[in-house]
Amino acid sequence: MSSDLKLTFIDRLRIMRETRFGAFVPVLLALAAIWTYFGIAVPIWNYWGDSDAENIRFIFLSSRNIYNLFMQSAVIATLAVGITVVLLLGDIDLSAAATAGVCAALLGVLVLAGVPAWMACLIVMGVGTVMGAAQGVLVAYVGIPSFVVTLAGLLGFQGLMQKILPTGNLNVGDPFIRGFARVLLPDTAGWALATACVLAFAVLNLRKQGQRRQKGLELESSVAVWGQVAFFGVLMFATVATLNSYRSVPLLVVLLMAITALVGWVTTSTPYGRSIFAVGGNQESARRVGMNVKRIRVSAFAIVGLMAAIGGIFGASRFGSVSYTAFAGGSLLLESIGAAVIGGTSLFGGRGSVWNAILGALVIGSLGNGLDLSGASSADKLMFSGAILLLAVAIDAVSRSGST
Amino acid sequence: MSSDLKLTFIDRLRIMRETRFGAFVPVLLALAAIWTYFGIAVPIWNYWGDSDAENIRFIFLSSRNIYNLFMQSAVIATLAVGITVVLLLGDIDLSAAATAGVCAALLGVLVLAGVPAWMACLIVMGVGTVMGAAQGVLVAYVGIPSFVVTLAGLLGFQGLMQKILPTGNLNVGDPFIRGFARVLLPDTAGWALATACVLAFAVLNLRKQGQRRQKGLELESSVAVWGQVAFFGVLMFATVATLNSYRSVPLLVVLLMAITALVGWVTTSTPYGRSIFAVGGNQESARRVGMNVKRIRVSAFAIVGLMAAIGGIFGASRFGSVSYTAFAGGSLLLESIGAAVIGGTSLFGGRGSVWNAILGALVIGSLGNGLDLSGASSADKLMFSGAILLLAVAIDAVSRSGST
Amino acid sequence: MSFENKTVGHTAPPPHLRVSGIHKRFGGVNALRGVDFEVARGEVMALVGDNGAGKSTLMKVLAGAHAANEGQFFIDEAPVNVTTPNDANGLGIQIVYQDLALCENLDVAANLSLGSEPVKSGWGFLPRLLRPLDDLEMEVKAKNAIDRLQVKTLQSVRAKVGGLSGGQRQAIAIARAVGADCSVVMLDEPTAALGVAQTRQVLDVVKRLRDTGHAVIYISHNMRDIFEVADRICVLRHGGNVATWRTEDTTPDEIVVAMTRGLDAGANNVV
Amino acid sequence: MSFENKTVGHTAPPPHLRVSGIHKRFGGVNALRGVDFEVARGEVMALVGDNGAGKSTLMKVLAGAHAANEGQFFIDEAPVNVTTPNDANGLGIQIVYQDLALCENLDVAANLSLGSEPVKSGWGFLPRLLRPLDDLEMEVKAKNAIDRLQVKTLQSVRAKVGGLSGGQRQAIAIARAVGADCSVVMLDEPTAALGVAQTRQVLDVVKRLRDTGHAVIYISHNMRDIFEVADRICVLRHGGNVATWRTEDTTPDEIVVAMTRGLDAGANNVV
Amino acid sequence: EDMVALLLPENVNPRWEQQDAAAFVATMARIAPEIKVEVFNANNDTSVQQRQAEQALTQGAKVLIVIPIDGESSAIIADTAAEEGVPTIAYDRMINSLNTTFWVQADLEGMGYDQAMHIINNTRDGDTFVMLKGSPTDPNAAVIHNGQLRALTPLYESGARVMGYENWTEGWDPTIARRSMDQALTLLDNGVQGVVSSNDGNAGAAIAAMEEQGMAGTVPVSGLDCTIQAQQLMLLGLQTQCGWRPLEDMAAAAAQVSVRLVNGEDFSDLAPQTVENGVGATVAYVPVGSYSAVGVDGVAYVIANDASITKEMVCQGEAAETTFCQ
Ligand SMILES: Nc1ncnc2c1ncn2[C@@H]1O[C@H](COP(=O)(O)OP(=O)(O)OP(=O)(O)O)[C@@H](O)[C@H]1O
Ligand SMILES: Nc1ncnc2c1ncn2[C@@H]1O[C@H](COP(=O)(O)OP(=O)(O)OP(=O)(O)O)[C@@H](O)[C@H]1O
Ligand SMILES: [Mg+2]
Ligand SMILES: [Mg+2]
Repeated sequence: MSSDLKLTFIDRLRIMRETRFGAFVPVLLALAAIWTYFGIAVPIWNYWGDSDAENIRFIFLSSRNIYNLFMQSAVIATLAVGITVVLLLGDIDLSAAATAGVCAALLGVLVLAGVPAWMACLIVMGVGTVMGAAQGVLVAYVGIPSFVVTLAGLLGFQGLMQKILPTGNLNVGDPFIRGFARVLLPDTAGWALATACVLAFAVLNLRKQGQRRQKGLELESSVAVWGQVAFFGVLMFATVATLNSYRSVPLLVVLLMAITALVGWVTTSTPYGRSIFAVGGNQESARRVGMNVKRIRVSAFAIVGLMAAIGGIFGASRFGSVSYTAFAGGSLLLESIGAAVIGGTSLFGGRGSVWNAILGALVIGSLGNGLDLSGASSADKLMFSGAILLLAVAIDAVSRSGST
Repeated sequence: MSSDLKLTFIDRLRIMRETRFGAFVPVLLALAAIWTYFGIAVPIWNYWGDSDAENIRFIFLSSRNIYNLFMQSAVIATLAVGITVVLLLGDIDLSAAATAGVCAALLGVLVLAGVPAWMACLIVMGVGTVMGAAQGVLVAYVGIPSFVVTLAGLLGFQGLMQKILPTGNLNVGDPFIRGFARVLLPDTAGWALATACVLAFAVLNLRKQGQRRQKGLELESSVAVWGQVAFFGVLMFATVATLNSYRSVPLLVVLLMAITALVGWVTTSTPYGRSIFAVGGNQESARRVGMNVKRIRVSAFAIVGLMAAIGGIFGASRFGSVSYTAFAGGSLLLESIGAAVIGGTSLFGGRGSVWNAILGALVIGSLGNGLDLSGASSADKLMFSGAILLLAVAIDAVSRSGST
Repeated sequence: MSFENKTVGHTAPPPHLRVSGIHKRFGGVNALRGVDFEVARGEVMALVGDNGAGKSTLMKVLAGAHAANEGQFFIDEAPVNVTTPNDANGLGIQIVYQDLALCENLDVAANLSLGSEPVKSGWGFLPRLLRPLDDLEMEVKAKNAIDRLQVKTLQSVRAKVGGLSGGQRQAIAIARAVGADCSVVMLDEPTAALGVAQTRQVLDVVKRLRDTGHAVIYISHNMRDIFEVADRICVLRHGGNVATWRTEDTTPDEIVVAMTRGLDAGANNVV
Repeated sequence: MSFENKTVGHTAPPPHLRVSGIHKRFGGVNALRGVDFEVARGEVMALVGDNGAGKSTLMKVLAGAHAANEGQFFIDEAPVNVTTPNDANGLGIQIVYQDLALCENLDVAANLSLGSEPVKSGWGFLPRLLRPLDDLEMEVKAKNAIDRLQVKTLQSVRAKVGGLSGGQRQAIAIARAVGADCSVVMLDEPTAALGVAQTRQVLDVVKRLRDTGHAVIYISHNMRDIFEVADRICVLRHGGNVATWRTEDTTPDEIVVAMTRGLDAGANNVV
Repeated sequence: EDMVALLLPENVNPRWEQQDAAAFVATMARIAPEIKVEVFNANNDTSVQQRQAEQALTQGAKVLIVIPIDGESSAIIADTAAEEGVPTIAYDRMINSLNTTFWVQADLEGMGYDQAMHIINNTRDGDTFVMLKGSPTDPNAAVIHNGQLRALTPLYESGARVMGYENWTEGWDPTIARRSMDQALTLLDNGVQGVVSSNDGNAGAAIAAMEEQGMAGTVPVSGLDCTIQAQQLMLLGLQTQCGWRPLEDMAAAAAQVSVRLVNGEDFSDLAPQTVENGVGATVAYVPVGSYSAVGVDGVAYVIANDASITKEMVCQGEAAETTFCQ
């Protein structure tokens, strides 16, 4: 009996999704598609279309632009990581961007008032956490849908930000705060860091494989194990090489990766993270096995508040200023939620990952970055980014479709 | 055995929710709370606080302001009705306001180009339907989450609106279109309409009760039946009396009610509406009993597109102009979704009603209206409306909590 | 391995519904590997197998809820195409799913009519989907159906299904399937959650369906019930056919052995 | 009506878990109207009743999943407070819910450890919730538990529960409850979806639990299983007690009659 | 190939793309056809504007002409550009950075003053005003408002005019302006004799609200930008004033300075004045006048002086029936 029928491409995609690294595949494909388009197709098109051009300029893929892209996506990514955590629960947070705005505004005001910058950072992180947790309490204990609580939060925090910043904006010149976005790691430090990460990743993976063998558990194919290590290694070294070839690795990127790694580890590898997934998958089941669903919910909102505060600090650092439009009034909210969702995190809870949110943020960032390079009119850009967004997510959708 | 223990207030609320009219109770309570606050508490507060005031002015509850309130909430309500339909499916539509904007812009351009106004209205209703349906196709057939499709739609339609309105705004002076918001029913016609509605409601209810008795089905208590009729009657006559005492019933309000009644009837009393609830409750079950889930989804998005187009027409009529900020760029989107959710419609599908969306729109409208009357600063207003929003929905949440 | 010779031969009635070579894969899992199956009108075909043998998957394929990766369908030996539940409905196939497939947000009456809601007459100018529902008719139908299954604790057909007990839900799912107009009824562990009296009723319904010329497929782990109602018993194991027996030619023990260990260890008195 | 005299008297072992006067209302539905119930260590108490009698509701109240509107709880005759599943967990109460309560988005191993995940040692400085999971340990545990219940078709403990068959899921729910450290085990129709061999295993597990001094509550509609494992049988009807019998003093028929028609029509040889 | 980048703040107000950018590109094409111009639009999001500045620098822009969303958050743009040795021109709004090279501006405060004066001149003692202010988060709205207050505060204090109602308009959203006007009319029982509106969108909303009360055309209404919509309303006698800036002059000044900067030439002859900005830097400055267009004559002036607006564009719809258009 031919039980090994030929697998279609979509079957393969679907099987791949099940693996730990496979969940990255759709969003990576989307990213690759966008990069190919902006990085290769557009320049070639322009070159052939423009008789005056002397040579093709691959600006989008230049190391300088990649550096820009990372910096431009950092704030969205920070918020998206936080939002992913509440999305995993099946909740939503519409107030994250406004929270970031309030925290950034507060940071600016505090620094202006002479509070040491590091202490101001700690204070706003605390404030952000409390703002998130307060909304979490309303969701968990009063039972108001998170959409409404955070919509109210959005309104309230917008108002609060206007109170804190009566003129709507403020310069932030403090060197400590500006440092997050300005300080660059020395080239060698970047290489050392990358090497350390790759080594640690390889050792952990191989040790786990060894333990599995010892305990008689099913093994991952060694192709997969080595493939993962190789993939991770190539990614790390390529990133460091690219960034070094322009300036070098910025502190902001390192911090973002470290925070994401921490949140990622907490959500996937601790009892707490497990309970987030359990609540997202089946809240009633989670409650019945004795998990404190309410407390988990509050803590998840606290995390998104904290991440929003960090996003606010990063934003203040990168923008060198705090303004209402950059946070509360702008497109940051939809972009961060979009980043999480493009990463494949479900709005219905129980499925997703913070790493994918980072990739989703890169997708969103690449769109804006690439379109800005292309010089289209603003109406065209809007329409175009809508279309590309759809294409990017269609890959994910098709790889999952029919699995019901 | 004492099986009839005393029922707590929350128990009663919860039992009431189960009845057909009971679902209105929480949002009506919220509305009543807001009206009491702005209509009675604030004037009295101002009166005592202000030694110069000669007499208390209950402006919020004046018939003129109620008239304003209805007109101010009409566009939000129109969109909220449409959005409720997709929310019932468990989907979301972030593009509704942008669709309304595109339709309004197109309407303005068509009328300017000399197309007869009634035909322009039909055309934009068609266009809106197609825009909605196109997004529905992407959601249903390609399987992209509706959040992403409509986020892309939001971007794309914003761009489209800018293309249609290169100058950003346009006067709409056509008397036919302005007529929707300007024409008033004669006083007597208002009374006649109200009487006819109440009579029809009473007759239908009583006939149904008779048929139930005949077929041996469980009867509703006649208190409930007569209570409903009385409640509906009082509501209708009070509304007409209030509106007549200022000017009279505006055509816009009649149209909105008629459309809502139609959509309400379709969603609750036809096989199509049943299938919307079934898909929202359990998509897989609906598919398995042979419902064409994909087609239902597309049609629901078509409905929201159509309602958005109607909202666009109403908006153009009321504002006398079409501008980017009033539709695509403004707060219309979040307010309409908020209205639907405040009405008690679940974001997870399968629970809600379009009538509640109308009440939710009134809640949102009352907030803006009352705060504008109170003359607070814009930051205070934002914070205050967030707080009131929370309170309004907390009633609904508490009446449902613990039911799991 | 070829089992054709072990299934029922010429003496069996001509099959009404027949499938052959059904393969079904979920990602990397091969749930069905070339299954053949048939059922005739006026017969109760039992489908048994260990947990995870593929019974429910086969039912879902027959009902169009899953599309088979490979395989042919025949109704009265004419090839047909079944890829959606709608196709199966159109061919007169009704099914009670193991997981019931009810909508918890709707009431009992609505669930019982789901997908075939009665509409009021006299609105012929509207498309069927937009005619007014006849909800009184729905309630009457529901009440009768529930009464017939003796679910006495169900107070009202207007109660939401979300609040019902396991047995009450199962009764509703059964009532929905057997109430419809059809030629094939498939019941996937229909009595798992039912009480003694209700189980009795369901077995009676199954017999009545057989007597009225329906083709009935009955999945259960309860050997007693199976030997009471089934005419033939088809055993699945690891997603493949083991064999099909006439009920009168076999014993519960033999079936159990075939289910758990396959044919090699089982007896050989196969039809 | 007072049934106290009909329940087991002094000859019975002292109850480990006892509840009395439990009322539970859902909106307008009175699911439990003053139920008394008890179970001792080293005994299997069967709980039977028609569909919708209130068995599952009583179990959920005992497990803290529903808060009772009224009623007292006693553990070893000391009053305790049970309003959340956490309370029940703390008192050593484990339960298999009729609707299983699994998380479909998690894999088998994760579901088996849900709520009591093993963590790696050596991270004591962190709060327990934030220590690293020992997922290998989880997999080993899961594999052993599944093997014990003889669910042979389950290929991998890393498969998502969403893709499992009804029986496989039930096995996981059972494995989760009986694998935990506890004094009371409640099983709500645990074998409804299980195959013959697996049902056998579960009955053996139940007996083993009794022999190791656990208090076991067993809900089922299968009289044969009940008479095989139960020491006493408690009958519920319409949310109230009918009576409690010793298994050796009664017959399946008598129980069925008591379930469906109450005591008036039933026999009178109550303990 | 040299390139300069023009960074617009938003696309809601049509003037940036339609008038400023168009005039700038046209002037550049005339005076320095070899220099390419890239135009970006930030959709009112300061982080987007920063990104666009970075993209422009990546593409090799030699000069940035920035219309900042606000003066503070644009500082980093000038600073980043300076790190690359690229000069930054602040257009219309000042950039509060040490690295701002040149500023060309129309006097917004003065235009606010003109709006208020127009309303004052067309009302009598004791008349009641409604003030529809701009977006509370837009610094320019505050500048305009300050200008209005310069004219109005003395009269309010003396009781010559009465402040009946005032409200900010979040995001310049006409829906909100419309509601404000409704509420003002309700509160004051239609006792409104003048509407000091900060821009044309608010003016249009106010007029729609007054039409419903049959008051439109009897009350003076101010505006800003002189959009086509506003000019039509002025022809119909519904709006009475709008502030107009000679955007072409501004764009031309910016273009000329840009060319000098690209070529590394001195431009001090083009910018005789200097001002001190918010961080104490001295910035070369060219002020550009403004015009308060009133009534049909005002429309005629604007059409005559604004190359981006033609009579055909204004004479559409209802406005086509007016005597001006006939
Ligand atoms: N949607 C799915 N995704 C992945 N695997 C699946 C899916 N559905 C079924 N399977 C697998 O297919 C096999 C057969 O499942 P099926 O439900 O048909 O078993 P069954 O015979 O009905 O068992 P039971 O008696 O327990 O109901 C099982 O191993 C199961 O894990
Ligand atoms: N959440 C709920 N909301 C409303 N009614 C409920 C709810 N849960 C249970 N009920 C009602 O309470 C009664 C008892 O239900 P329960 O689930 O306890 O029955 P059961 O004895 O377990 O029946 P079965 O044998 O069918 O599982 C039923 O009539 C049911 O409709
Ligand atoms: Mg099955
Ligand atoms: Mg039960």
